[in-house]
Amino acid sequence: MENKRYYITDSPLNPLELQQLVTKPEAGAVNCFIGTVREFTKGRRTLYLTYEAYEKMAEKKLAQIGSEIQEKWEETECAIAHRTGRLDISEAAVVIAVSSPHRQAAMEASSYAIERIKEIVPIWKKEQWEDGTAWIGDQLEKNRYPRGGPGKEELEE
Amino acid sequence: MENKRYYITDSPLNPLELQQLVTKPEAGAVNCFIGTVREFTKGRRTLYLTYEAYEKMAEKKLAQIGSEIQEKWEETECAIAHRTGRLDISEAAVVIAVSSPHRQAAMEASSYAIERIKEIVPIWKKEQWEDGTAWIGDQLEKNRYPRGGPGKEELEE
Amino acid sequence: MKILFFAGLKDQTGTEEVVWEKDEATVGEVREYVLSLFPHAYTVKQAMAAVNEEFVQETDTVHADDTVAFLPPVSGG
Amino acid sequence: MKILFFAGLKDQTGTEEVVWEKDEATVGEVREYVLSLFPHAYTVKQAMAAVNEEFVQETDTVHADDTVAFLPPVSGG
Repeated sequence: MENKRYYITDSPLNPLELQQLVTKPEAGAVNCFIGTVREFTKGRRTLYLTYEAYEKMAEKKLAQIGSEIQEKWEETECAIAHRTGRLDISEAAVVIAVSSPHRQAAMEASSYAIERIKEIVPIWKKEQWEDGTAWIGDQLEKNRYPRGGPGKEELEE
Repeated sequence: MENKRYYITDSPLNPLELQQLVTKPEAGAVNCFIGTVREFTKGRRTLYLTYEAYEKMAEKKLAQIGSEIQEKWEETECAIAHRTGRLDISEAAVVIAVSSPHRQAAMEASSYAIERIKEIVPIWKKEQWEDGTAWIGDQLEKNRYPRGGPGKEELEE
Repeated sequence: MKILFFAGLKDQTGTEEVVWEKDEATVGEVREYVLSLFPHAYTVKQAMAAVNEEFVQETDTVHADDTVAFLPPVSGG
Repeated sequence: MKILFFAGLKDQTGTEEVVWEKDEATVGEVREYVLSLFPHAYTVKQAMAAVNEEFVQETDTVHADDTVAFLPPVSGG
């Protein structure tokens, strides 16, 4: 896992490790976004989550998001890790670290990364409630693929 | 320092500590922004920085920013630490951690916090270059106080 | 060709993967094949498709050595 | 009243603080007093003022027990 910038793992995520991967003398800002397991969603209590990934493709897609970011925001560095398996309340499911010379790029790029993860990275979340369990679908609700595939734009590397 | 959410310190900052301060079961996102010492600014090489603070007032103003955030973004938790003294390249000068139920609030609030720090928190940066040294003034360039004081808006708690 | 299922779709098919002995097919034909094997795997109808870990479109061709994956709407992050 | 200086302004006055034995003055009068003591401390002219760690305006009153601080444009973060 050492020095790998885009990875899926079933071990607890370490935000500090990702921050360090993107830190460099040219950077004046590091933004680190951590998606955590929330106990209540719309009043319903979650006991824990289970994440499943198409690991090989997911790592490719995380790296693709990193490339997109470096193209859109100059001189950024990026690292993204997503966890799989069972996650308890408050545990980190995803960590995104972006460094940049100036603060705005690091923040905008982090926001971009999490949106893209929810669009193109093959990872699925299963909620375990007190009274049941379910796989959660597209939460963005803006990306529907009625023809079974993403549009041309999504296909670009 | 334990459990204090808004503080000035001359010791190295620990982002993980601040993340943990804001983590709670209701949170689905934690955003952690780290301002680091950049080696080159407009082609000029910085050897190190020295930060000075009006410590008592700076901690009050950091706490004020936290209150503003909690008022603007519901159910957020916030922690901010700023370092003083000598800082070498890549060291963290400021760490802002914000948690919220949903990701957007944590990110927007982090961005708001860094802007506000540059407006109202009495902390000053001195650059040490190879050929000289200087205190750096208002970097936002948008907040001038020709009459020697901030406007009414700035005075509100 | 190897065909992979994930998450809710894996629950519906009851398997992680099947192998289809076929030289060539469009993505759409692979999707039809899956539905013929698992008529109740309705999620396959709206699943994204990937071949060798890249998104593909319905008319793209899948070859014997390829790995096709049907991906329910993702929910990572 | 106690008067505090920071950063570049502290370099100009050569001191962190002075005490002014005075019962009452406006912020503007304190500023004038500082300039009379340190004519070369030009940064005080554009410095923000705080009394007891809160920003104040030029016409606000400072009392004998108060602490006034003159704050050059800040550059934290």
